[in-house]
Amino acid sequence: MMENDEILLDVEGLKQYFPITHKKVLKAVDDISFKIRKGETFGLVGESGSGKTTIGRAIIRLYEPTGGRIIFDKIDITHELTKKNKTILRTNMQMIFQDPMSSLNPRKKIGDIIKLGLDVHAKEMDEKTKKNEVYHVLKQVGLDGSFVDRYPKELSGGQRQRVGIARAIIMHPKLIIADEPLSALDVSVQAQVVNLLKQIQKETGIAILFIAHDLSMVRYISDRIAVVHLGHLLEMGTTDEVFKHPMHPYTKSLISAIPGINPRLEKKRHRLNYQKNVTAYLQRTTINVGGTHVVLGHENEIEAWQENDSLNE
Amino acid sequence: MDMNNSEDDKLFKFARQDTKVEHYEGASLSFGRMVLLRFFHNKGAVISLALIIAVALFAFITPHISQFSPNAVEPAASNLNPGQAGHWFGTDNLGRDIFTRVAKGTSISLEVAFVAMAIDLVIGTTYGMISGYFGGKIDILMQRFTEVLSTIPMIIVVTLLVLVMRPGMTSIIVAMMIMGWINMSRIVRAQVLKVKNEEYILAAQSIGVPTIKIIFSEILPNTIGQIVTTFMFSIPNAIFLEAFLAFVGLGVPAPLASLGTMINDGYTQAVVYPYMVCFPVLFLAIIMLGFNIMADGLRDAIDAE
Amino acid sequence: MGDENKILTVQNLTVDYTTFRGNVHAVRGVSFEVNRGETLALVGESGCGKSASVKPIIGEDASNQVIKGGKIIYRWQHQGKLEEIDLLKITAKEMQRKIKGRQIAMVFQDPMTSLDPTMRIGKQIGEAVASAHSKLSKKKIDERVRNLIATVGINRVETVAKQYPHQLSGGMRQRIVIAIALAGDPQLLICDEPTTALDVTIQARILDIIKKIQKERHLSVIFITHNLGVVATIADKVNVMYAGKVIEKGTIEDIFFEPKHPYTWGLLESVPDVDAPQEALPMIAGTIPDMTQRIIGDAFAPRNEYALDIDFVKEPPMFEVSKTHQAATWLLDKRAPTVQMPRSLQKRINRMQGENNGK
Amino acid sequence: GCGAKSQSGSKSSMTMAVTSSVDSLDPVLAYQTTSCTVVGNTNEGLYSIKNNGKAELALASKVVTSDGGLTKTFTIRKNAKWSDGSSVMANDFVFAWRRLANPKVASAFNFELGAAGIKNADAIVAGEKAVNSLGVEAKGEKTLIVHFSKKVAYLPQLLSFSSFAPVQEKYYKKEGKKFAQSAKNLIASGPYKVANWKQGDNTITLVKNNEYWDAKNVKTKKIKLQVITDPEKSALAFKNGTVDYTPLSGQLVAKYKNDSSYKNSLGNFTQYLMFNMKSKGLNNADLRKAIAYSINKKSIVNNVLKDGSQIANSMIMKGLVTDPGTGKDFASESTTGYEYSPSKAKSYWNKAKRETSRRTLTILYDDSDTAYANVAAYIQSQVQKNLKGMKVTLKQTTKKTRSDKMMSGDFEAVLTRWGPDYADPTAILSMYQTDNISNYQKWSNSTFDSLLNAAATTYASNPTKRYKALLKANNILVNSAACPPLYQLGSPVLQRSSIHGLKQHLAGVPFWFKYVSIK
Amino acid sequence: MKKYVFKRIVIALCTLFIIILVLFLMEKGMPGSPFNDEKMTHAQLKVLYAKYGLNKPVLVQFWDYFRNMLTGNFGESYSLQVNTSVTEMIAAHFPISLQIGLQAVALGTVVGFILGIIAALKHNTVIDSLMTGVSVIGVSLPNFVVALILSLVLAYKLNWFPLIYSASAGFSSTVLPTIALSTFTMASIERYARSEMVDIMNSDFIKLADAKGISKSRLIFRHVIRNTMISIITVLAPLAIELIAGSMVIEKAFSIPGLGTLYINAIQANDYNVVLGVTFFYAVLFISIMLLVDILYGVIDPRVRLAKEG
Ligand SMILES: Nc1ncnc2c1ncn2[C@@H]1O[C@H](COP(=O)(O)OP(=O)(O)OP(=O)(O)O)[C@@H](O)[C@H]1O
Ligand SMILES: Nc1ncnc2c1ncn2[C@@H]1O[C@H](COP(=O)(O)OP(=O)(O)OP(=O)(O)O)[C@@H](O)[C@H]1O
Ligand SMILES: [Mg+2]
Ligand SMILES: [Mg+2]
Repeated sequence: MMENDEILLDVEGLKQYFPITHKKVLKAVDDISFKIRKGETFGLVGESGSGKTTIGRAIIRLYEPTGGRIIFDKIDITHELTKKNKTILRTNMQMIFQDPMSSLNPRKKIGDIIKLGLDVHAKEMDEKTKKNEVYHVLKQVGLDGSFVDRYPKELSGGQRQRVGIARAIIMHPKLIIADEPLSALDVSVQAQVVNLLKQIQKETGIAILFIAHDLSMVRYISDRIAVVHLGHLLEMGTTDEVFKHPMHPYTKSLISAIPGINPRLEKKRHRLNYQKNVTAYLQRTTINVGGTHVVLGHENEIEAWQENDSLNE
Repeated sequence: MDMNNSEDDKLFKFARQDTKVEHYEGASLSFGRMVLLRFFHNKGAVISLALIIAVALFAFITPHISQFSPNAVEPAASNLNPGQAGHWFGTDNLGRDIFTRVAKGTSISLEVAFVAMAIDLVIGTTYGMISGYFGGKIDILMQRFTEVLSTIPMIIVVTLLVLVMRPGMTSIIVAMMIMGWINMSRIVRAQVLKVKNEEYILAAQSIGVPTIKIIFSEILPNTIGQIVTTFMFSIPNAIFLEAFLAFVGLGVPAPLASLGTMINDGYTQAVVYPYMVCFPVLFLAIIMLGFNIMADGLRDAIDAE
Repeated sequence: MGDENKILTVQNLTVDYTTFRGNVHAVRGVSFEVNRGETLALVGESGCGKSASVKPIIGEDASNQVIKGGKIIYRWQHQGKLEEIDLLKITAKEMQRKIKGRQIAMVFQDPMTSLDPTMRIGKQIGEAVASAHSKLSKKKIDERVRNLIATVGINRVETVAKQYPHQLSGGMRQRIVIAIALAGDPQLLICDEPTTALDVTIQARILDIIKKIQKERHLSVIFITHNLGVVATIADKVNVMYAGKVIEKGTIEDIFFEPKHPYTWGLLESVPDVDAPQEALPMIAGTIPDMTQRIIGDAFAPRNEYALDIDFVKEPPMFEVSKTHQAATWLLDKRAPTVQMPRSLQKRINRMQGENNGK
Repeated sequence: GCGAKSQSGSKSSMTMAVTSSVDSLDPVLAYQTTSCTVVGNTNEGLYSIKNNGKAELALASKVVTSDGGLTKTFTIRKNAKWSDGSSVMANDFVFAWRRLANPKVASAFNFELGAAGIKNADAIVAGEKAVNSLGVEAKGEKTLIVHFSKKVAYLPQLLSFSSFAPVQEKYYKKEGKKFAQSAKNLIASGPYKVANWKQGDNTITLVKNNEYWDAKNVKTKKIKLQVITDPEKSALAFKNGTVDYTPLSGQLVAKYKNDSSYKNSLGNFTQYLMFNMKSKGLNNADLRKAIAYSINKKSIVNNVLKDGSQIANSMIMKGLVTDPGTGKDFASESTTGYEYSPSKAKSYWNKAKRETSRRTLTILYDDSDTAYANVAAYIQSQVQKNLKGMKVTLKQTTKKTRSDKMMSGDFEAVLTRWGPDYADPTAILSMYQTDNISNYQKWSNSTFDSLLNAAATTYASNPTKRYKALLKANNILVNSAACPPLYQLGSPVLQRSSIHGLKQHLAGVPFWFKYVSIK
Repeated sequence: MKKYVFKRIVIALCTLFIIILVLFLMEKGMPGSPFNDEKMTHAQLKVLYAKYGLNKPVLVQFWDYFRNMLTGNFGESYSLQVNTSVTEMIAAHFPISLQIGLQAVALGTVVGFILGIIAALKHNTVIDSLMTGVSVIGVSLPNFVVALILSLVLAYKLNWFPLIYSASAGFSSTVLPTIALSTFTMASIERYARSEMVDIMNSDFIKLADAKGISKSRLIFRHVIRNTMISIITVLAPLAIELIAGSMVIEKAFSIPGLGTLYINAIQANDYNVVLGVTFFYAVLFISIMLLVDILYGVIDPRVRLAKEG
C-alpha cells in the first residue's frame, strides 16, 4: 500500500518486564516488532491486560525498555537520550490518555493544560502567541475560546477527551499515541473523538498509534492493525487483511465480540471463545500469510486456520 | 391539539443550525472558590472561624489597649476576683491582670503553634513530596527514617530536647518541629503516591515537563487540600503540646506565660481561685474547638470537590 | 388483565437531587413498564437519568435524593393470588424483607467495588441465599452457592468460592455479582451498565450469561446501557432516555428498524458498522444539558440537526407511532415537515432487513 | 465515702498525706523526707527527739563520756529488740555506721558522720581510709564505744537522725539485694514496723511494733502515709476524709485559713537571694545593698505568698536555736539586715553606679514550686522599679540544673533556700566559711571565718560564748548583703482535731509518731 | 507472613539500636550531672563517677551499656538513695500504668467505636451533631483539664470514686484516671469510626449487600462494622502511643506511681540510667504495638494478608 513511504517508528523485539518480587518478573510485553509509517494510523488491539498500554508507554519512554530497540524518526530512543534527542522525542511524540477525567489536572484551567507543552519547549514564544496557539488548537478540536478558563470537571467526557487531543496536537507532533481514548466514553461520544482524530490526521499528516480493545472503532480509523495478547503480537496486517481474513483464533474471537445493531442477528450470534496459553506463543514464529499480513503460529496451524477461513466464507 | 394551535403552527420549521464549534456557558468556579463557598455554607465552620479571628484579635490587640500590662506586678492587688477594680478576669498571685495575661498567653500559644506548624509544613511537605514522587530506594530509605523517628515517642524527644537546649520559646518551637512534620510528610506522601499515578502526571512526563515543575505545579496543587486540612488539625495539636510541656514544667519561662503555663500555675489553685485556671482553660478550649471544627469544615469542603 | 403480565409499572416518576449548585432534575416524569420474562433496555447517554430512574425501584436512595412524584407498582404471584404494591409507599423494612433479593435484584456497574473486600466469595453468595431462603440448612446453602457459581459460567467453583474479591479479575467479579443477584430467585433483575467497565470480549461473555439465565429462569430484566449494540443483543423492548425523560419507546424491532426520534438515530449510527465502513462516523454533536437548569421545549433541540423552532418553545408530547411504539419528537406532528432518517442509517437498516430476510 | 470515714474515724489509726514517695527504706540510703520519716519511726537509734525538741536516749539506756569528751560509751537497752524478736546489739550500730561511711555505698548523708565528729569519718568518706578505721566499736553484745575527733555540741540531735539507725548485719546479709525492697524484707527496731509497702507504691502502712522496748507507750496502732503529689488534691482528700493530716500548699492557705483544722507553723527553710561574688560587679557591696533595700519582704510574705511564711532577717531560721543564756530565739536576736527602703536603695544604687558598670542581673530559680516563680517575678519588678536602669532577667530551670549551675558557679544570682540538717547555727553558717565546698558564691570574710573556728574549738564546751560568736558571725554575713535572707517558709497543714501529739520538727526526722494519740 | 513478620522484627531491632544510640548521646549532652546534691564533696563525686563508670569515654560507656542491656541489665539508678536496678524500677512502676492504659484503651475504643457507629447510623441528624460536638470537645480538652473536672465532680462533690489512686482501694481508684486518659482515644475513635463508616455505607459493596435483602442488622454488623473495624485498626497504634504520652499527665494528676511518674521524676533528677531505661522501654512498647497492629491488620484484612503471603 504505502510501501515506499518513510518509516517513522520502528519497534524491534521490544521487551518490557516488571519485577514483582525478588524472583518473579512479569513479562508485560515480550518480543514485539512493528513499524509505523509517516501519516499512518496503526491500530493496536487486545483484551485488558494484554500489554497495549505498556507498549505505548515504552515507546514514549515513560518506561525504560527491558530489551529491543525503538527507533523514532531515525533516532534510537531505546536508552539514555541526549538532551537534543529528548526534546525531539518530547515534542514529536505525544500521548492521549484513556481516562479523560484523570488525564487532565483538575486544578488547572483548560488553557493552561493545553499550553503546558509550549511552556516547556517553546520558551522563545511569547505569551500572546502561545495563547493564540491555544485558541487555534481548541478550535481544531471543535471547542471555542470560552473553554480556556474552565476547569476539567466542568466539561463532559467527550469535551475532556478533545482537550486531551488539543494538548497533544499543539506541539505539532509526528506521532500520537492514543491509549484507549474511547473506552471511557459513551458510544454516542466515541464517534466525536474518532472523527476528530481522523480529521486532524487528514489535515496534519500525523501518524497515530491507536490503542483499543474494541476492534470496531479501530477498524474505522486504522490503516494497519496489530493484535496483541499476553504481551505477544499475534497478528498484523492492513485493516482489510485482518478484518477480511482474520487468521488467528484470537483475532477471530475479538471480531466476534463486536456487537452490531441488527437485533435478530445479534440474538443468534455465536461468539467464539478463546483459551489463552502463553507458553504456546513462545514456541511459535511470525509467518507471513500474504501481503503485509503476518500471524504468529506454526506452518501447519496456519494452514488449518486458513482452511477454516475459507469454509466460513 | 390545544388552544394556541395556530400560533404554534408557525414554529414548525427548521431552526437555524448552530456552528460546529461548541461554546461553554455558565459560571466557572475554581477549586478555591468552590471550597470557600462550601466552607461558608457550613455554619459550624464559619462560627468557629469567626471565633478564632475574634480570639486572635483579642490576643493581639488587648495587650496594646488595656490599662494593665500583662507583666505588671502589683502585689497589693493580688488575687482579686473577676470584675474587681477593673480586672475583668481578676488578678493572679502577683496582682497581674489575668485578662491581659490571657490575651498575651493566647498570642504566645498561637505564635508557638503557628511558627512550629509553618516550619513543619515546609519540612513535611518537601519530605513527603520527595519520598512519594521518587519512590523506590529513596522512598524506602526515607520511610525507614520517619519510621525510626516516629517510634521514639514525641513527648520523650520534646522533653529531652527542651532539657538539652536552653528553655525558651525557640527550644520549644524547635522541639515541636522535630517530630511534628512526620504526620504531614506521611499524608503528603500518600497523596503524592495517589496523584502520581493519575494520567495527567504521565501526560506531563510525556510532554517532558521537568521533575521539579511536575512536583510543584502538577502534584502540589492537587495535594494542597490535604495539606491545608492536616495543617489545620496540627495547629490545635501544637497548642496542646505546648500546654502539655508547660504542664510537665517545661513551658515558656517567666515572665512570659502561654496558656499552658497559666493553666499549670492555676491548676494547683483551681479550688481557691477557680478563675485563675478557668479563663486560660476556656480560651484554650475555644482555640482547640475552633481549629478542630474549622478544620473539619475545611476538610468537608475540600473532600466534596 | 393485561396488568397481570406487567411485573413492574413505573408511572410519571420524578426524582431530584439537591446539590450545592441547585436541584438536579435527574428524572423528569418517566414512565415505563416491564413484562414478565421480558428484557427492557433503558438506553441513553451518561447522565441522562437512567440510574436515577431505577434506583427508587430497589429503594436505594442517596441522602440528597428527593422523589418528587410518581408511582412504582410491582406485581407478583403469591400463593396463587396476584399481589400489587407501590414500592415508593412501603417501608424500608418491608422492602428489605419482601422485595430486595427475593423479588428484585440488582447488578451494579462497577464490579471492582461491588463486593465486600473482606469476605470470601462463597460466603457473600451464601448470605444472599440464606436471606432469601431462611430455612435452608448450611449444607443446602453451600450446595446452592456452588450451583450459582457454576450457573454464571465459572468452572473452578471450589477455588473461587474460597477466594476473596481482590483475587479475581473484573469479569469474574461481575459474574459473582450476577450470581449474588440470582441467589434469591428474583423475578426482576436490574442490570445497571453491567458491562461498561469491561472490555469487549468480556462484555460479550457477560451478555451471553445474562441472556442464558434470563431464558432459563424466565426472568424479567431491566438492562441499562448507553450502547445500542448491547441492546440489540439482549433486549425485547427499548426505552430511549434523554435528559431525564423517555423520548422513544418500543419493541426492539420498532427501535432498530423504524426509529423515529433523531436522538435514537444518532445513537444507532454511533455504533460502528463493521460490515460497511464509512469515511466519517456519524455522531451526535454537543453534550447533554445541565440538569439543574429548567429545560424549555425539547431538551435535545440544541443538539438536534432536525430541530424545529417549536422544539425551543414547547415540549413535544409522546406521539404514538404504533401500538407498541411511541416517540416524543415534534417531527411526528402532522404539521411538521417530513423528515427522513439519515440516508446512511436507512441504508444500514435496509441491509439488516435484507440479511434477516435472506436468512 | 464510707470506707474513708470509718478508716479515719477509728481511734487508733491515722492517714497522712505526704508529698514525696518513699525512695528507699534502707536507713543508710533513705533520703526523701517521707523515707526518713518511715526509717526514723521504724528504726530507732541511740537517741530520739521528744515533742519539746529535746533529745533523749532511745535504744541506749546509758551513755558515759570519757577521754575529755572524745569517747562515749553507750549501753544498749537489754530489752531493745528487733521486730523479729532478736535483740539489738552494739554491732548493729557498728555495721550500720560503717556502711554509712563506706564511699561505695555513697549515702547522701555520709557527711553527717563527719559533722558528728566521729573519728576518721571524713577521710573514709573521701576514700582515703579503710572503712573499718571508723571510730566506732562494739564491746560485747550491748556496749558501743564511739571515738570522736572533736566535740560536737548538738551530738544527740544528730544521732537521732534516721541515717544513724542500726542495721542488723545477719539480717542484711540474709536478704542480700532484696534488703529493704519491700515490707517483707525489713525488720524494725523502733515503735513501728512497715506492714505494707513495696518499691513503687504510693502508700505505705506502718503498724505498731510489739517487740519495741517501749511499746506500751505507743498509742496509735496504725499509721498510713499516702503520697499525693497534687497539693490541691491532698486538701480535697483531707476534706472528704481520705487523709487526716496534710501539708497545705501556700496557694491554698487563703481558702483554708479559717478552717478549724488549719494549723501553721514555721517550716525549716529560709529562702534567700545568693549573689555570685565572682561575677563582675556583684562583689560590690553597694550594689548588693541597693538590691537588698529594694526588695519589700513584707509584701512578698503578705501579698505574694500569703501562706503563713514570715519574713526572715537572719540566716538561722526561727525556732531552730535558742540562746542558752536568755532562752530567746536566735533569729530574734539577729541583726535585721536590710528592710525595704526605696530611698536607701536609690542612694546605694547611685553609689554603685559609679563603682561598677553592671546594669543587668539574671536571677536563677527552679521550678520545684510555683511560688518561686512568683517571688522571682516580684523581685524582678521591684528591683527594676527601685533601681532605675537595672535590667533583671529571670531564668527558670529544673531543680537539678539549678543546683548544678550553683555548684559550678555559673550564675549571677540565685533565688534559693536552705534547710538545716541539725538544730545548730553551724548547720547553716559553716557553709559560708571561705574554704567550705558548699560556699558556691565564694563569699569570704576573715572575721567570720575566725568566729566560726572559735565556735568549733575554743568555745566548743562553752555554750554561751559559742552562741555569742555564732550570732556575731551571722550578723556579719547578713550585713554583707551577700545573701540577703528573704523569708522563712511557712508550713501550713490541715490536721484533724482528734489527732494529738503530732509535731513537725525543723531538723532531722520530721515526725516522731511514738507520741501521737488519737481521741 | 512468617517471612514478613521476621523482616519487620529485624527492622524493629535495628530501629531500637539507633534509638538507644541517639538517646544515649543526647543524654550525654544534657546539662547537669545526676550527682549535684548541694551537700556533696568532690571526693564523693569522684567515687560516684567511678562507681557508675561515668569517667570513661562516651563511646566506651555506650558499649558497656549496650553490652549489659543485651543481658537485660539496664544498670542502676543514679539516684543514690534508691540503689535499685532500673529493670526492677520499671517492673515496679509499669504494672499500674499498664493496667490503667489497657483499661483506657479498652474503654476508649469500645465506647468510641459504639458512639461512632451510632453517629454514623444517625448520620446528619441531631444525634450525629451531638456526637460530633462531644467528640470535638473530647479531642480539644487537654486531659489534665478533664482529670481536674472529673475529680472535682465525681470524686469530691459526689464522692463516687476515690480522689487519688491508692493500691489498696483497688479498681475503684483507677476509674477516674481511666476515664480521663481515655477521652482522647474515645473521641478520636468516634470521629474516625464515624467518617469511615459513613464512607463505607456509601460504598458500592454495601449497596450490593443491601440489595441482597439481608437484614439491616446483618448488613450493619457483618459488612459495615466489620469493614469499619478493619480500618480502625490502622489508627490504633498512633492512638495507643498518644495514650501512653497522656498517661504521664494523668499519673501526675492522680498521684499514680506509674512509669510516667517514674520517668518525669527521673528526668527532673537527671537520673540518666532510669531515663534511658524507661525511654528504651517505651520505644520497645511502641514498636511492639505498631508491629502488633500491623500484623493484626495483616491477619484480619485479606487484601493485606494475601498480598503478604504471595
Ligand atoms: N508498572 C507496572 N508494574 C507492574 N506490572 C505492570 C505495570 N504496568 C502494567 N503492568 C502489568 O502488565 C500487564 C499489561 O498491562 P497493560 O496496562 O499494558 O495492559 P493493557 O493491555 O493496556 O490493559 P487495559 O486494557 O486494562 O488497559 C498487566 O498484567 C499489568 O498488570
Ligand atoms: N447523588 C446525586 N447527587 C447529585 N446529583 C446526582 C446524584 N446522582 C446522580 N446525579 C445526577 O443526576 C443525573 C442523572 O444521573 P444518573 O446517575 O441517573 O445518570 P445515568 O444515566 O445513570 O448515567 P451513567 O451512564 O453515567 O450512569 C446526572 O446529571 C447526575 O450528575
Ligand atoms: Mg491500558
Ligand atoms: Mg448510571
